[in-house]
Amino acid sequence: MSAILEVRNITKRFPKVVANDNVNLTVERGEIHAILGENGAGKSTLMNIIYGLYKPDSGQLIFDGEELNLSGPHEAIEKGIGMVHQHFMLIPVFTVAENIVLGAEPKGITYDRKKANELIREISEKYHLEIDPDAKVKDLSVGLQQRVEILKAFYRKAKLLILDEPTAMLTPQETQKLFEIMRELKQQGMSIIFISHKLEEVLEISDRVTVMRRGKTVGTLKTKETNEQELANLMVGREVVLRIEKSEYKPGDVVLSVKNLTVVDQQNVTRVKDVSFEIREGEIFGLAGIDGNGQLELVEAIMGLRPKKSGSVFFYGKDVTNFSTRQLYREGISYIPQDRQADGLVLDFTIAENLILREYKDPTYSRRGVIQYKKVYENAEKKVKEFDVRPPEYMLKARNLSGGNQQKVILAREVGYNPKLLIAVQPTRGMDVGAIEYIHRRILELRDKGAAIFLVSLELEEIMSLSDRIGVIYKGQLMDILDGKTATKEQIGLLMAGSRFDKTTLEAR
Amino acid sequence: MKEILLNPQLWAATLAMATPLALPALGGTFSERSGVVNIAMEGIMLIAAFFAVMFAHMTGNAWIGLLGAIVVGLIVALIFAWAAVSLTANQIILGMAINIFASGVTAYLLNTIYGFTGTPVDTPMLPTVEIPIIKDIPFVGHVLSGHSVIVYLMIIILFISDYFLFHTNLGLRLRAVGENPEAAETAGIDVIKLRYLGVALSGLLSAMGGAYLSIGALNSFNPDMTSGRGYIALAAMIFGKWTPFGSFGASLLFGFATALSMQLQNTAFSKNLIMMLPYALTILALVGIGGKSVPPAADGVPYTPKK
Amino acid sequence: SSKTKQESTQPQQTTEANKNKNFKVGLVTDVGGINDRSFNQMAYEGLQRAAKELGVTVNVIQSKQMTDYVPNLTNFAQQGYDLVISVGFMMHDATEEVSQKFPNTKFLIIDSEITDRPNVASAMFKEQEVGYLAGALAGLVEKEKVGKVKGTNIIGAVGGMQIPPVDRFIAGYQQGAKAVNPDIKILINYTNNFNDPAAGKQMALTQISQGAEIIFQVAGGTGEGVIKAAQEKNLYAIGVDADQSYLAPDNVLTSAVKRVDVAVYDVIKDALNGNFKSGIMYFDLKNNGVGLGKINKDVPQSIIDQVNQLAKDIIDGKIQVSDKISK
Amino acid sequence: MKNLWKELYIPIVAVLVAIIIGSIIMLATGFNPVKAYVSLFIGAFGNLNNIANTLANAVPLILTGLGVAISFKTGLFNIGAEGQYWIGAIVAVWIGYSFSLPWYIHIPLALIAAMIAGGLWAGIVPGLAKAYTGANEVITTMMMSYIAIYFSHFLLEFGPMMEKGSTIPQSPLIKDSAVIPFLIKNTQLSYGIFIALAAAIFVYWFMFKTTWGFEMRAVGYNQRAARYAGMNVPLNMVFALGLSGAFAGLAGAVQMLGVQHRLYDSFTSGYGYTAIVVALLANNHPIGVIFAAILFAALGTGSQYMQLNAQVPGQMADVITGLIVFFVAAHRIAEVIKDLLARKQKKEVKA
Ligand SMILES: Nc1ncnc2c1ncn2[C@@H]1O[C@H](COP(=O)(O)OP(=O)(O)OP(=O)(O)O)[C@@H](O)[C@H]1O
Ligand SMILES: Nc1ncnc2c1ncn2[C@@H]1O[C@H](COP(=O)(O)OP(=O)(O)OP(=O)(O)O)[C@@H](O)[C@H]1O
Ligand SMILES: [Mg+2]
Ligand SMILES: [Mg+2]
Repeated sequence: MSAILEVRNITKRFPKVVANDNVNLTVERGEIHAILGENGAGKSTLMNIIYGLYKPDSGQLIFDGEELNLSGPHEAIEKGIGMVHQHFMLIPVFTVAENIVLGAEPKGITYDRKKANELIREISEKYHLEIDPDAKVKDLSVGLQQRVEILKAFYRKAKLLILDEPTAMLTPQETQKLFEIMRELKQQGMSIIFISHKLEEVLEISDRVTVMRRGKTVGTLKTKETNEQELANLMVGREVVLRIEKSEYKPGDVVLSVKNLTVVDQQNVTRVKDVSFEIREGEIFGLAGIDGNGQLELVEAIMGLRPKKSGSVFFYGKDVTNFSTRQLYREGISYIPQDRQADGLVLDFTIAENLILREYKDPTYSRRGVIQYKKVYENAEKKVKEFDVRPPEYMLKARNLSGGNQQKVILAREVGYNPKLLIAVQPTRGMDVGAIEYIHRRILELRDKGAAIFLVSLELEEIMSLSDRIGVIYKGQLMDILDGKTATKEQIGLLMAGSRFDKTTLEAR
Repeated sequence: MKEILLNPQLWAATLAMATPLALPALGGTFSERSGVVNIAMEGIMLIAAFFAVMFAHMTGNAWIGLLGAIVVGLIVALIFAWAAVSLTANQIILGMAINIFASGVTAYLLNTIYGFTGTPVDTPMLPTVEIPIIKDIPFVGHVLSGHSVIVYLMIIILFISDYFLFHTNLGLRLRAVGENPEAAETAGIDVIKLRYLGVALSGLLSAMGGAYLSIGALNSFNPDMTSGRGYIALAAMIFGKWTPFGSFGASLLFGFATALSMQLQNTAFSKNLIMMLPYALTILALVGIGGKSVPPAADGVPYTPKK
Repeated sequence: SSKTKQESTQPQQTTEANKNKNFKVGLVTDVGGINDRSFNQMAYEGLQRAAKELGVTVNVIQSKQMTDYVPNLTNFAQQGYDLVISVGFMMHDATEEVSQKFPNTKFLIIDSEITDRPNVASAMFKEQEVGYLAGALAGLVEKEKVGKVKGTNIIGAVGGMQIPPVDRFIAGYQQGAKAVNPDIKILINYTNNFNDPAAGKQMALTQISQGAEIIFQVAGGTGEGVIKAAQEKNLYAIGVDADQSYLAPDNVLTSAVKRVDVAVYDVIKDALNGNFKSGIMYFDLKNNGVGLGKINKDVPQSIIDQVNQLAKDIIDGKIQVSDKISK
Repeated sequence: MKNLWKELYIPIVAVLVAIIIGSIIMLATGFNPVKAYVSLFIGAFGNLNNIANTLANAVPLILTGLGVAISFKTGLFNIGAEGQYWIGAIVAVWIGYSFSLPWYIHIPLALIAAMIAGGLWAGIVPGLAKAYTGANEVITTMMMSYIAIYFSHFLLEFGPMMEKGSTIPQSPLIKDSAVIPFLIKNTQLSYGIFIALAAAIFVYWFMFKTTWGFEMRAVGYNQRAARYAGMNVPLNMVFALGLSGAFAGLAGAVQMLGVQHRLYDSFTSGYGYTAIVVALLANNHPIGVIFAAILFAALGTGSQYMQLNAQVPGQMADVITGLIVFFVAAHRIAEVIKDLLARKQKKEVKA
């Protein structure tokens, strides 16, 4: 039997780069084929070509034995190609069902909501992906949104399913669940292309791996015959340090102290319930938890971005409960928000301007209300070099940077001023191993200089490898605080799911 | 005051003044739901108002006049769509350009075709409709019956619009395109085609609004006779949160305030202060109901298909 | 022989025609533009008639904004136009300014008084006089319950904006109606717009709902809606500026005609023949500068006679019509 | 050189297309397009006086355009510059005729008061409503615009600002001490042009060089990021709308003190609406506003002259203006034409 998909000599140029340079790839029937590559290696571009979104400049696609000449995604869908995009292709104000059936609604002129819901219930049962078809997508957690994306592909009865970084925003549990589904699909004979930056995931789920670097395919390996280090090296083209060495834990004074903090949202639903913890100098305090359990509300309340219902916050013993965001920054707090594009950057500002987005009123950069652009550019030049922002042109708009480099700009801004406390939410989301390595190194450097770090992440791996102490949050409550050295994945996983394996630890606190 | 509110003419005028706002406002709902801000509605109304008279007079049939107006309105809308959607030009500038053009071209045609005495007196008008039974109910009859047929068409279109936008597959797709064209495209939807559809519908309904002014309420064309209704319709649509019934409601509010200011002019107040009423009431209502209205996410943003 | 005759007369005609052709008249409209259904349009018609009948060269600039007035008048003057016409009181300041800079150019301004310039003529209309007759006619029709009127003894006037020419019409209307029918009630409304017939129609319907049976429109394009409303409700409207009886022969009671076209034509003719006179020229009932248009067939001769008598009295100075509206 | 051509050919082709289509229309209706366009150009730039009048017409457009650009740049859609212009004009004229002061106090006082008034008109109702109830500023500024115009009718039509003893609804003339003198005799160009240019430079400096401008732009581009960076978003919105209104108000004042010298009863000035197009054509850049305003002013003065010298009726001038603006916006039509030509060539080569 022939392969389900053959990619032959595909080339795709964009104005400034060759995104795909003579790419070849074969996906066999019923296999899970992983594709690895650094940010910007050309993975998504290739997938978009297979899905009919981009037209290749040259090359051929053979799908299911016939040559494809796609005029758009609708044809790809018709042929049986489904794709879950790296960036969600969802309409937040639509319901789950509307999102799923959009473009392939149940026959008729009228939108048949009943029928649509029924069809969705069917497939969601079949694949064990429960979801409420009438929920609005904007009210769903990221994990559930991911689920909607996957259901969208299933609904269209794909023979080949492309998953472009589906796990970037999933919790470990959700990832495992996705893998189960993928295995089941494989059993049923479906072919899957799986893209991820997480090597251990690739090793766990795939049959074969193709590695891309700078638009070219550098090789296809059998998963069983390779390992993390080999893949990482192949990807980056050099030796990569996968495990970062952490220096000794030497906690100092208490920097941040949160006492009995409770936060309710606009609908008066309690999001954070009576949370208390402390972070000390030279310490990384990791907050683990499944997405949507109050992490964001907690951080935003601390940062003065959200009203607190009760409780107080102290910074070096000073009551900062009612400080504004700006006042908190002035105290020496830095903040890397979760969503770099929506919260962290003004995409239409230059890199240089984004680097002073908080500090523009600082006497270093402005005098009597006039910004000293010479100083701003000097600073930018230095930071861009120091943090290896590529391309190193600070007059470029942030919009024109890749996501990884956008994150570096935020990092440069927040870490670059030597804060006393850094609050980092999901600092490495969607980044490749090289970039993650870099960011982690900077965070550890900061800790070693004596700063306190509050790390919020959905990646258990990240929390466990960096944190000195780990708090676990579930439904707005801090379940427990564990020692970073001794805590196990299972322990944390259970707490994240809401079961207190040891009540005494909690009460003793 | 009670006397004024009990005057059926107040309510009849409300409906009559609301109609040429509601039609383009409904049209704008379609266009903006598909992601295109159509300021050109003002100009399309004006052009349609002229051609409605021209075709009606030429053929002696007001219905053909209406049809002709709609065809011309569609043509202008499609030209706008071509530049705004296919060439991704700035929608506001384009709209303004069309409005300047419309004001000039209609006055020019009026002069060259009809001379100074204006459009012919024997231009037929669209019929008015007396609703059986209702027309004989004292107060209600005066308010609801006896309007131009376009008023009733508008009501029917209102329901169809709501149904179309929120209960049909095509409506779903149209809204998807205005919310997230990229997502729509990956779902296999032709974004460009649907945006053309949205703009075309706004052209069609604006044209009807224009025809209402020239051969519905009257049987003549006057230069600039739309007097900014296309713009106010846009405000009504925003006020109505981009929904058909909301747009209609806002148009009614505006029509009511205008009618009320007409009734109040002969009272002790300065007439010019009273004429502010429609505008002031609109602001008050907007602020009062917490006027937060969220436009379709991709409203006004040109989209270039990826391939 | 006919051939020779032609040959002999032609040169003479040509020189005459040349002389006229070399006489250049420029007309600057105010921002209302030629299609205002009011004085700009009438002035333009007078100009066209002069071009056709006198053979003078004419040209028009329609001002887009108020700041165009001075440049437009200046441009005509600079290009050697013999007579430059400003239409509307809004151009008063501009005409004053430009006429001072170009003392050799003659100017005519419509609807505004400029008295102290030897090169400026002002054409003023006694709209109040014809307004008076229209009002008297309406008052009598109400009083005697003529034709479609039921006798509510309420009449109305719908003005465009509250500007002097409009108010003069309405002032006369008020006085005329009161003079023949002291108990009559007169509703006065303004639409604040000269180009919104749809609003004019609703305004008229509003007056009708308040009992008005005859409505005088003084609102340019907006007024067409007033006439339409009267037609729909089968009552009466009174036209303005031009004879508007043709718009709805059954329902237009009469029209208060203001012969801006005649004024323009006459001044052009005078200027062409070297008879240009500066200062204010009044156009009134006496010199047929204003007058009633066609009177509706419903109106009995007795009423027409009474109105004609009033006209005579005004012409003879027995009745003085004020140009101010009384509250 | 080649690069410059690359930059310029698209707008140039766009204008050419507009000119060609305009020509077709003129030919079809019996006018000489060459004569028309020549007089359009001469009318706009043909001699010193015409240039002066063009610049004079550009002054209110620059100032209102700046106002609109400020609001657009900060993510707000102030389409009520027309009303703010009227309010500024009203206040400036009132101060102009009510007080007797030395000119160096009188003029600045009138200008500043007009700016404050325009700023409050936009900042108080639309600004606060937007910041605290989320009321859409498109509606509120538009409505406030109509209210301002009726307010001026109220003042002038037998109201408190009507000239005593006159029947004409206009204000008294402002005192000589409040008049901004003409720069070139026999034209409409006053020293107001320098105020407009200075304003453009000020706005450029303010928006791009000061911390306040930085904040306002940040809020405009990304409210959330601005809030996360510790900025006060509602305050910036109110201030942005206020500043926007202040420049529209200044436009009214400069026009009154420099050109009209009194307030007339009118429907609209039209500046507030043209300003929107001016700002957008300039991509909301203050310096670009100057050029976009001059383009529109040139089309305006030129089209008046075109009526005079090519006998093209005023309405046709609007038609052509509309076409030019349309094709400048739809400048990508140049690419379409290029593609068409290329395809044709290919076909020919094949054949
Ligand atoms: N729309 C576009 N226009 C221009 N260039 C693009 C566009 N999309 C992608 N590119 C270029 O193509 C390259 C490949 O991008 P692509 O998105 O395929 O990378 P990727 O491998 O998916 O990266 P990641 O792992 O971060 O998702 C990018 O580095 C970029 O230079
Ligand atoms: N629409 C576009 N137009 C021009 N350039 C683009 C466009 N989209 C992406 N690029 C370019 O592509 C490069 C990579 O973009 P991309 O979003 O794929 O980054 P990435 O490395 O995949 O980021 P992420 O970490 O978010 O996956 C950037 O350098 C950017 O300049
Ligand atoms: Mg990417
Ligand atoms: Mg990618």
